[in-house]
Amino acid sequence: MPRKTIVPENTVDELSILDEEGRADAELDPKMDRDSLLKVYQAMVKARTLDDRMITMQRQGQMGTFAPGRGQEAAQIGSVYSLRPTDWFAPSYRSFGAQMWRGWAIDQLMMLWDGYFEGFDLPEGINDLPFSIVIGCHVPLATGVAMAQTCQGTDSVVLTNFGDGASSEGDVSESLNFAAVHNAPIVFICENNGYAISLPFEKQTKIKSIAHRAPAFGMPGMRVDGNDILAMVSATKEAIDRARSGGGPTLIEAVTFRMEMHTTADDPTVYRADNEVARWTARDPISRFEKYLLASGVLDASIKTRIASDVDEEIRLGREKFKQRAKPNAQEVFDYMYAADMPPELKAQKNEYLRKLAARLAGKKLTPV
Amino acid sequence: MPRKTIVPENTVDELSILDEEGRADAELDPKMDRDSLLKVYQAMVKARTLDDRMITMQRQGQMGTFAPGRGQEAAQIGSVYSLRPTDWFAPSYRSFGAQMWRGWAIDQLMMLWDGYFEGFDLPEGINDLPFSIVIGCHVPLATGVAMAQTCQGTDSVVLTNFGDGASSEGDVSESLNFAAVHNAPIVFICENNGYAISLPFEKQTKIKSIAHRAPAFGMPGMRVDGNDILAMVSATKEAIDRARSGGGPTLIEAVTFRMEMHTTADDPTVYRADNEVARWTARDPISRFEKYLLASGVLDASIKTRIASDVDEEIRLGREKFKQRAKPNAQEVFDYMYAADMPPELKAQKNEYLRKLAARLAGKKLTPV
Amino acid sequence: MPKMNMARALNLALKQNLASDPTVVVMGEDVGVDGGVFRITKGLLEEFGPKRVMDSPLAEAGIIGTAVGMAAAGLKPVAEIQFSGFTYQAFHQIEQNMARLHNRSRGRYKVQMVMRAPYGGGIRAVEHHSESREAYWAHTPGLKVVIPSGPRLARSLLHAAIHDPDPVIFYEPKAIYRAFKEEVPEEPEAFEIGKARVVRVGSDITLIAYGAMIRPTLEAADDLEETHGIRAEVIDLISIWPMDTETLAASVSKTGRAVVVHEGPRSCGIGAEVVARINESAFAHLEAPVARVTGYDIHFPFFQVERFYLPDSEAVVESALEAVNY
Amino acid sequence: MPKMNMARALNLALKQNLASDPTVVVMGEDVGVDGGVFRITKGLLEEFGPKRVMDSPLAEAGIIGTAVGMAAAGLKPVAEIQFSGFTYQAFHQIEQNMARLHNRSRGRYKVQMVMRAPYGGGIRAVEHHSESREAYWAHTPGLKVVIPSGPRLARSLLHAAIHDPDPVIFYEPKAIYRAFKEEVPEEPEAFEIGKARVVRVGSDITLIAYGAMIRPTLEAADDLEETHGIRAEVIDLISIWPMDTETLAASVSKTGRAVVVHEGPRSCGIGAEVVARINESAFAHLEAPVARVTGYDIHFPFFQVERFYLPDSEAVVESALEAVNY
Ligand SMILES: Cc1ncc(C[n+]2csc(CCOP(=O)(O)OP(=O)(O)O)c2C)c(N)n1
Ligand SMILES: Cc1ncc(C[n+]2csc(CCOP(=O)(O)OP(=O)(O)O)c2C)c(N)n1
Ligand SMILES: [Mg+2]
Ligand SMILES: [Mg+2]
Repeated sequence: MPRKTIVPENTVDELSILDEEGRADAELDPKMDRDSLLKVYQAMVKARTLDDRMITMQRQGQMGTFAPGRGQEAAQIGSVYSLRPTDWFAPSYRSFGAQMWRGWAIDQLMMLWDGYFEGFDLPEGINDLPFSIVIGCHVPLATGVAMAQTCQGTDSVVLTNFGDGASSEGDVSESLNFAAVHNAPIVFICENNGYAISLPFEKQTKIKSIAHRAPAFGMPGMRVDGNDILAMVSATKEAIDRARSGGGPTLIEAVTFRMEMHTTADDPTVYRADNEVARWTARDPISRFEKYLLASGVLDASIKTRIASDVDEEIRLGREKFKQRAKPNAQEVFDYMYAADMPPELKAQKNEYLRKLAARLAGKKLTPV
Repeated sequence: MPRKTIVPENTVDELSILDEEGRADAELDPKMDRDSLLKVYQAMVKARTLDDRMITMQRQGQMGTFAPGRGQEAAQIGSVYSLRPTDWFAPSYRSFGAQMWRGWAIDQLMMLWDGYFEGFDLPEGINDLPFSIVIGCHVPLATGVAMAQTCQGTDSVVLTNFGDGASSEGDVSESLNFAAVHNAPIVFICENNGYAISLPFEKQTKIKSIAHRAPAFGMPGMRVDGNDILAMVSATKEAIDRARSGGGPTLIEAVTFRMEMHTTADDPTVYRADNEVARWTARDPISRFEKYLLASGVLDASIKTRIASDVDEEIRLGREKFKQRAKPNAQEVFDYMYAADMPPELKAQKNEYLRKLAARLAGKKLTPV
Repeated sequence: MPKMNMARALNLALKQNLASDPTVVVMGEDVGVDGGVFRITKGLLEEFGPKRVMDSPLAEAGIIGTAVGMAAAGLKPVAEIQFSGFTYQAFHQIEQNMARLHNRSRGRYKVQMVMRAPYGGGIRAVEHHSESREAYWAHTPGLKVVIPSGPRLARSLLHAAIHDPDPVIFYEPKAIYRAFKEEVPEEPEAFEIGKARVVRVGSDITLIAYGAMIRPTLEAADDLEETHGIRAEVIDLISIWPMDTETLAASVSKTGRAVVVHEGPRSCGIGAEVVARINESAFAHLEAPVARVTGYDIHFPFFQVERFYLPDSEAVVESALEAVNY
Repeated sequence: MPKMNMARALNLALKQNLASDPTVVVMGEDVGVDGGVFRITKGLLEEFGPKRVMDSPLAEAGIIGTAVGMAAAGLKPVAEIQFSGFTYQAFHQIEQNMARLHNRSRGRYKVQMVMRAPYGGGIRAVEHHSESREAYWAHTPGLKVVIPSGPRLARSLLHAAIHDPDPVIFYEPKAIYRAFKEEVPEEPEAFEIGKARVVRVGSDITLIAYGAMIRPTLEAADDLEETHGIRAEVIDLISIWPMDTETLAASVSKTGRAVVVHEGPRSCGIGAEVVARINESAFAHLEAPVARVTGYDIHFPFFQVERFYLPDSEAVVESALEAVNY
């Protein structure tokens, strides 16, 4: 009868494997094979290099506003590492690295961020959703995909990522609840990069870790060092395996840092101090991983150079391809509106539009019909 | 570095004071004075009697569809017991008992549930919000009122109640987060009555207690026996005092049971077994309290009879008044739309409406203008 | 043919589609054990089990968002929102995912789903339970919006909506769930979404309505004929978007006059769109302004006075006479 | 008078109202330290402190819901939604509380608040960032909806919105935040919400627009005059609801012809309402169908092609010529 403290059924574990010097906890090290390690490393380097390249392009007027992922490479690639192609990935917009891992081509991503609708031609052979820029709104969708796997009796799982800011949206809470109630095979990854545009995490919520939301909705939670690729791989694999074997959803908080501006339209010096960025530079996910790889002999200076130049070449080719493809295609704005035949009024509007478009493209004045 | 379990800053306490035989935990008993005890008892009896009366009225076609509160009297009256008139109460729709405690007249409540807009004439002298039937949507509003208290430097607090079903709505999660971030003086009471219409709590969410949401958003939580008036008074007082003294929000889960149909339009036998209702009858908040009061000598058979007849008389009078007032007033449907002068097009619409109304009321055909 | 009310007809459409297509699923608040607060999903859980008929937690954005996800994964969800007044909780999911995912994915993911919701006044319900805001959806690209006016149509229209490869908003005029019966054939009937129906032929004026407003509109047509010798053509719009402009234009080109009737607020309502389309497609034939008999730009009143508020046959007759005598 | 762009003018209106009325508060995502993603709230946090200028968590329903609560408690919140495409997240709070609390409480609680949001295309933004859905709000009883078309008007209109005792939706045409400057007097100017403005007098046709569309519409009027000798009257609607029917009717009664221009989707858009009102109030004077030059019933295209999509002066000229030659 008296007063006593009660705890929820699920707990939250904190996980970190690599320290800042690149030393791994021997027991927890997932002991990935050499090829896998190098593949992951290369993917991380590629994500960062592409970021840098696109910022430059944006500054030169060759790219639209976009959201760089610098600092979040481990969180992202670690997340999708253990997914099968037939699994589903429902990314947020800041997911370059993860998308490339899943098979999105560089030119495709460039098309997307430079405002070409063709950028959303989804890669064949994988089940990825196109991202929406609307914060949190893809999370119920991902949950529905997962619920459908149960209805359909597949063993596919869904993984979705979103930001610390997104965690405040009702959509995310509703999804955690739906997923738990339906025991849906889904992994929620909150990439807590410390900021939602200008709002620091401390003002986004009063709690110390978004992972604490997990037991509040009925699933295990993990707070993972998101700049530690080994921890990200381990944690996500555990969650994916659990989901696949009928164990239901997991919420993982990947603690990381947005080292760049929010988007290229943003000036972070207005709202955060340089020393905060510097502090996180010491925890850089790539250099930590590099130290680990160097120490274990998987990486050496020459491999590193080769990877860097392979990545450069890949991006150069991607950019070439992008440049070739980057022709505004104003004809198609009515396409894909409906899967069924276009209703008559929309056909009429399309004709109206195409007629005007033709005149505009020809530099002619419109003449009344 | 290794893996370890982490816990949130805030904890959840479970509280119960009265057992089913009406015996109180001596240490936890809030030791209310005799007058207060009787006042609370009478309010609980009044709530239940009004419920019964209105169900009968509804069955006789004298009342609209409404949501009875039988079984939740302790949760409701215990919640508002420690509020000051200048505090704010933002009720859900199933809050008869609490509303009467706050000063809502019986005829007023009857007007409201019988579809008269006048039913929302708010009582003077207290800061209550009119409830909205939309689940959860009043909770951000209550949170905003609380945030305003901080901006304005008052020492008023806000209390809002909502159901177990409401806890699934994004609005509620968003509100918990806003309240915690802004350290708003608010008490959230989730009256977990086991059902949201037909959906049992076990299908609403996978967690055992809604109170576990509290630490997930950064506030203390309590799981309280909602059929135990002493526990409800104690828990709410503690939360109200904390809020008033700058300690921020609290989430209380009042564990109770909806002993009647969801609304008079609902047939609960479709979805729940009689023995579940019987189990909860044994935990009836009024009979438990009665046993306590009888044992402590505060109540005896004659006082009980007097209270019952006082309540009957009060309800009889309220119903008389309601019958007198219950005249459809179709004239006013355009009123209160805007605080400023009605815009011309709305005036024109109002004239159109009034002209048609006059013809209808006079039983005449409309004639073109 | 068995006679049944609209509630039963809708239930039949759901049952037959669940039976014939294993990818059809039904979800929403209280749709399972309870069979829905209006009993439209009655018996479905028992017959098809909890993987096909899912009781959802109380969260409309969650319901629509997860339904879109299910559709992306190849299911055909029929999601119920308990009252149309609560679709706003899901507005963002409707606009940002339901209406867009097919487009955003450049055709990769179809959103073959239906959002059902009862709408409209007339059942003495509390605040938020009597609204008609179909215009929100007609203004939202990517959706289709349909509304039946009786049992037989309801069955074929819901059948068509479930079979439509695009997301369909299916609003059910709750006032007539059980108001009358019609013969409904056992076998599903086809219906082409996008087509209006001339439900009464006339030559003097065109009356345009849909949903529960069809009945007062037909009454008005009777009255116009009997009392005033005016022969009104009545069009049941059925498909709110796409809207069958052709049928509207053909009728008004013939009659030269029109009245449009709906329950929802007047400003930017369906009536405005009907007026605009008639203006665009039959201007030369118009002999009087197209009149709107609609709800007003105010909140739906509390139920004691709703009968004074809702458009009735008298109001339609009045506007029609004004148009004829213009 | 200092010259300033619309962004600065809006900032000035906020600053002056925060200074003159201690109950005015500003809230929203990134409105504090960052000064807003469009810098409309720049410097306000520094000047008025965190109790008056509040950075909100990322949750639009939370922002609008708590703002309504603050209004009920006597504050006058000016809530920013970062882009109008995210107002849908708050749709239910807008419809169910912001638009209704005054009514629901029978006048006890005023909802004196403003919801500001940038809307419309033209800045090469990503999906969801270019929409114009003011019609949703015009169809929602209980709100007022206003849209400025330039710096000086923006300042007076925002001032009026903050002073209005009712909830006001204030949409800011983001394409012209910094597109041009105007002289804006230091002292606040009054503006009566509900009034349209004749911004160019003409006799042959009425062109009706608002927001960013005023500029191409004025260009069209120039072109019509210079190239075709047609004298167009241009009306800046400004107040979307209430809508100044009187000014529209007076103009069209004179000119007999009209074109309405907006960015949002055509079906059930503001254009439909304008057509309906002209039809109702000036039918006898109409010599041609009222034309709509609007966005189409599709999602706003990705930015590489938005310039082909948005209504331009050419399209207005074309429709005007069609009307004149009807
Ligand atoms: C519903 C919604 N509200 C606001 C925005 C504007 N916005 C874009 S990104 C962003 C911050 C997102 O923060 P977070 O979720 O932490 O993700 P991050 O950008 O850090 O990856 C905001 C507010 C949006 N896109 N969608
Ligand atoms: C947003 C919304 N969705 C659905 C409904 C329909 N509805 C009315 S009451 C109710 C169940 C509410 O359950 P709970 O929150 O537990 O409160 P209780 O009725 O048990 O007091 C539902 C689904 C509603 N009123 N509002
Ligand atoms: Mg972030
Ligand atoms: Mg309940």
